[in-house]
Amino acid sequence: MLSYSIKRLLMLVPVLLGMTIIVFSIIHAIPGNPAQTILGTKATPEAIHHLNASLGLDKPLYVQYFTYLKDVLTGNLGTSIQDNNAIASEIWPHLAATIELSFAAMLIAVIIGVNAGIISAWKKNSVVDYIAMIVALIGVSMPIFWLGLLEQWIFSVKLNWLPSIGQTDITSTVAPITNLYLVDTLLEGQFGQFWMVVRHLIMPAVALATIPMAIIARMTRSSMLEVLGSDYIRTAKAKGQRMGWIVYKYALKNAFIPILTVIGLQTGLMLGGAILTETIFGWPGIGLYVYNAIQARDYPVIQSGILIIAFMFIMVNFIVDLLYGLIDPRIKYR
Amino acid sequence: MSDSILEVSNLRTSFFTDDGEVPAVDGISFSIKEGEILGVVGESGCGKSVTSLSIMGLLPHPQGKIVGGQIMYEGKDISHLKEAEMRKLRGNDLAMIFQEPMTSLNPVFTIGEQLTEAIRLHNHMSKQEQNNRAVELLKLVGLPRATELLKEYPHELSGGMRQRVMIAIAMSCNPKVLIADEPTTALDVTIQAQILDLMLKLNQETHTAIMLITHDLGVVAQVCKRVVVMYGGKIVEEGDVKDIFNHPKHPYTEGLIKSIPDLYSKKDKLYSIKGSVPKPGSIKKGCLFAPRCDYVMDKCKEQVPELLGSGHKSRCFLHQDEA
Amino acid sequence: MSESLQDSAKLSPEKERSLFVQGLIDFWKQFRKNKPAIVGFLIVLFFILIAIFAKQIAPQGINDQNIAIRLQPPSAKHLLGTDDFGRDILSRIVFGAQLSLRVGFFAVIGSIIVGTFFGVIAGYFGKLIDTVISRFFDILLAFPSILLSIAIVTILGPSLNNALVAIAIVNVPVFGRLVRSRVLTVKEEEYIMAARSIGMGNTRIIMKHILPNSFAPIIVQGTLNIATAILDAAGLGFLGMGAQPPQPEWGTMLSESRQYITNAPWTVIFPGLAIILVVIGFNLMGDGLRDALDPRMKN
Amino acid sequence: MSELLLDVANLKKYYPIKQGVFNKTKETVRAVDGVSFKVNKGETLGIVGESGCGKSTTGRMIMRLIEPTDGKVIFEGQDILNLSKHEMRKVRKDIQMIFQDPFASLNPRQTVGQIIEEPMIVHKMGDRKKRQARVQELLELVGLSAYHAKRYPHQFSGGQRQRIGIARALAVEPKLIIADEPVSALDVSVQSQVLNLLQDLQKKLNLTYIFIAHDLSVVRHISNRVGVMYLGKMVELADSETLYREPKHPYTQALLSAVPIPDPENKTKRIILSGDVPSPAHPPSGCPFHDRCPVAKAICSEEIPHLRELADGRLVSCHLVD
Repeated sequence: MLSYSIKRLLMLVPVLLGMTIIVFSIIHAIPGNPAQTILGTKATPEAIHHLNASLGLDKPLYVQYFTYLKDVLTGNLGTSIQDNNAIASEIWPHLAATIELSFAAMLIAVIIGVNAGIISAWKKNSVVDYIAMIVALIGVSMPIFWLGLLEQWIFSVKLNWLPSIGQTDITSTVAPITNLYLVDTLLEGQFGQFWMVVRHLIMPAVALATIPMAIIARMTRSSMLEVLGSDYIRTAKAKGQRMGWIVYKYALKNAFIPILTVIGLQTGLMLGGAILTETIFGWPGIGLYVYNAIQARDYPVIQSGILIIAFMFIMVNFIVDLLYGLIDPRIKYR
Repeated sequence: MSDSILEVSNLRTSFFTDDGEVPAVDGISFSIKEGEILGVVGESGCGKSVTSLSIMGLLPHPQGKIVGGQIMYEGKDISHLKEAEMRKLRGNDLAMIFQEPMTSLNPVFTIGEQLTEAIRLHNHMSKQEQNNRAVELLKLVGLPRATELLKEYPHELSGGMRQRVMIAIAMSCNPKVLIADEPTTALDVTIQAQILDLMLKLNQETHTAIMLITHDLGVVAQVCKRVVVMYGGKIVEEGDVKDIFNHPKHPYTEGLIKSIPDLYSKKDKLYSIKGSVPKPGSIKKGCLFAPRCDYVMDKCKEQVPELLGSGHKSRCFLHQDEA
Repeated sequence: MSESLQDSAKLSPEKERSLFVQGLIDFWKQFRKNKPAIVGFLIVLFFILIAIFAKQIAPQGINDQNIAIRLQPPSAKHLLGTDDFGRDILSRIVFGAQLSLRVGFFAVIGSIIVGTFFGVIAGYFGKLIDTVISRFFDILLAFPSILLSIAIVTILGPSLNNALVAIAIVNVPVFGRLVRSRVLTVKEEEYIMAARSIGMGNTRIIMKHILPNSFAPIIVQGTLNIATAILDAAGLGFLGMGAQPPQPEWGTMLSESRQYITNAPWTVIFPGLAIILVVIGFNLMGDGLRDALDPRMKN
Repeated sequence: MSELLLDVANLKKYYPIKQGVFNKTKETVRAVDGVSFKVNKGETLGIVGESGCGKSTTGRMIMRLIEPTDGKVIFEGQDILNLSKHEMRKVRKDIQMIFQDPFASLNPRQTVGQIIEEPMIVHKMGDRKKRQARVQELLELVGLSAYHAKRYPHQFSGGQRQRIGIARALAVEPKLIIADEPVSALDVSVQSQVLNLLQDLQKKLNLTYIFIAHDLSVVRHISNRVGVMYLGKMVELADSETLYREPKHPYTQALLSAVPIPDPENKTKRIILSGDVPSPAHPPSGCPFHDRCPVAKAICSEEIPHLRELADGRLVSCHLVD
């Protein structure tokens, strides 16, 4: 198991390096003069020269890359062009907001998706199955930015049930400890504020959860159906075991291996989807941070945002790989 | 026939597919006596496995269905029993082992978990008692290192060992009938000999009746007392193993026996049955074997013969008058 | 079995081609049984026809503006209402179908061609070349797809065509991996062993044996990916990184009119419905194709 | 009859098992470990053994579908292991293979005609017309009909597919055919049809067979000489009459006695071996069979026995046989 984990960890190295190369090239692959592109056509030659120097764009490419790599490894993500702040110092609150949102969304997606898939497979071709699968089909086909807009229109504008925008009410602030607001409000014992944060979280989390939930439900169903048709399930039935027990205790563990893969992949999709959701709901996460940077052509921020999200995605998949080892006893011997 | 523990009469099982109803088992009757070993022989698609799944109530749902006949277990018809009732019999009175030992055990649970589960289902025992019983069972089926084995996963075991574990699971509640569906087909010859030996031993020691389903006439000849030969969802011949091998009545049985190469003497040319096994439902009229039969007569193509005879029965017009 | 063969097999050489047709008919029979797939197929067909005959169908031009009638609710004259420039939303959605389908088809075809090429090479030749290609796929797949598209569009500049290119690039590893694993499976089949034992060369084995047997999953995945490509293109459009106004791309339309959702919800609802409908169509069709083409279902 | 066609000498296939963080070769699986035998023109050599004994690997190495780790394969006087890819292709015309699984060994997307014609295209034999005429001829030779050429494999039964596989192998007029479990996937009633066909073809076309199978009765029926393999090694090789009448190696004896005989009167005492075949990654010291051998002596665990010729001409690898 340990050897397996170390091996997986070592396999991450080329992927992480490749990732930095791609992120690094975002600035350098821009046709023409990057500084010109960043500053726009009205920029003075001095300003361009200055930016070139400050970004190190006047040095040979490989030197620039290694400088960049060294910076990233030492936690230096560069400075924002908009406000000249060090990106590393301002990125955590954004990241925390995205983690909170994604985590909530994934929780919704897994709990509902897995159960819907199990019941669909168990009661194959029943009304429940049909309804679940139609809902799932609509879910995978959903443009989540559209769903977000409709949610806002119905639940905020028309019904006035939920706040339409932001992570907190404008009038109240949460004193940041970890910057994960749900945790912070609980740590401070501010249950009213906790509830306020939850209310803000519901709509974006549901919007973000839609596609993964649908995909997980479909995957669970097909994976479950395959397991339920296997020889060892027949063995369990031949023992005289109850179907409910077979499904939840016995088959789920087998079926969960491909489901886990999907959950890992969907986490990445969600981190990407966050850019749409956060834009719509004004959620101050890393997606909105990147979106604003794109609008302002703040390339160092774009780079760093993408780097952080991709890094998180890789780490999630790494954890998923390790979880395989826990579920599947055969994996240790591979 | 009062000592028969399981009596199947006129059982018909069909599969309902997109192309309509396909009869897989078409009116078969046989019985298993207490403590005997009955062989059911036939080639692929003859309905022998479907018969066993029908008895166990394990037909694939919803395609497979028993559409007629009775399965009497200890005098009670179990062919349309409620699932909850059937569960009490399964694994307890009726147990089953399958062809593929590699896939019949759940890969993500230990041998111990899977074995004690079977024990726990039909008995009230403490954890310790369950464990003791599991160890006892593993010893019964001739597996060494029983205590350690309980903590191992199926992939750490060889095919032969897994089949022994499957037998241990099946024997866990001292079943009255053990249905073994091609239990040695996936195994090598020397391992097959071990497993057959074990099954004979268990039959003698525990008096569990065994219904041995196989395509291998050699296995039947060595293990069984009585034999049922199936072809196209019907029983074509039934009788004592010696009668069947020495004086086969049905041309199909005769052809099967003649087409096996002999281990001890070399024949110049093998006998072979012409054509191939028909798809279920493809022959609508007459004896199903007629298109492949060397002795085919006109009426074979029109009418289906009855299974007739006393003791040694056959379903062939050549032997109808012997009844 | 053999009898039925003899009955139907008295074929003359001219009828040789009809066996291929027979294959298509068999496929269609499988596909037809799947009602959801037919629904999907009809939805897709519907949008394709709309895109082809957009000029004839659309009541008005793409950019016929009339401020006097801005943000009007659906009426007999404007079935789906008008937007803030007084443009007919129905007409814009009809023309938008051209853009969305174009992005979907061409992005996916691009990724299939490139992905298949690398996938076959990696899967068939293995060793170092496989490691290099697979690692490269891993790196591309390490980015959430929409994020990578954004990164690429950031480099190329925002436009519908660049969005198309970005989506195509992002999907290359999807097909690359699919084809690679398919090749690895097919390579181990006995008929490939048989082909090698005959003395057949690599190119012939790949072209004649491996590719034809890898086709079905590519088509299935391709259909499903058209759905996600359309969604991603709309998402990029919504973020201002895809089609640019006044192009009637559905995502772009949503982004233009999102501020009017309170007083003119139709400006948001209908473009979104168009997206979801066409995406459902491709998803249903892809699922149906999978069921019909799945080799495990055969025999 | 006794003209030498194929001489296999000390053939080996080792697979390294890589493990751990740095993919170090921790152990070696000796799938085939020094197998030698000769095949004469016109005869059938049977190779039997249980799964994992290396019999299929041996067959595939002769065709270089798997590259041997070591050894010689001398076909008609030349060592084909030294041939270049191009030269090897020519040899492939002379050696053909029939596979086990009649469902997997035919490309499902080709017609039967294309399948049978393909080897001729690869070896540039004749023009299209001649090839198609030959396809028809071959189909009839294996007991199918000319019109079957336009059908797809899935329209045939298992036995018929195996006939197609045989026709494909015959298309290039090979001298040697390696048949790897050609009947084990077939029903009993169909199996004998295919065996008879193989025998008829051998007489008609003067073919040489290497017949690899696990079914001892089938091998006996078709072979002139039989080799028994265990754990990557040949343990006994003899004339089939001699071998089956009086097996010398304890493994051969056990193997033969384990075969269920389709005769209820048969009361031969069976030798039941204990345990499983050891993993080829950890073969026992000395004789590979000694840990399961009912008559093993001390020497068996110490020294590896070599295949040696006995007075009656058979080859046995056992310390205890004279």
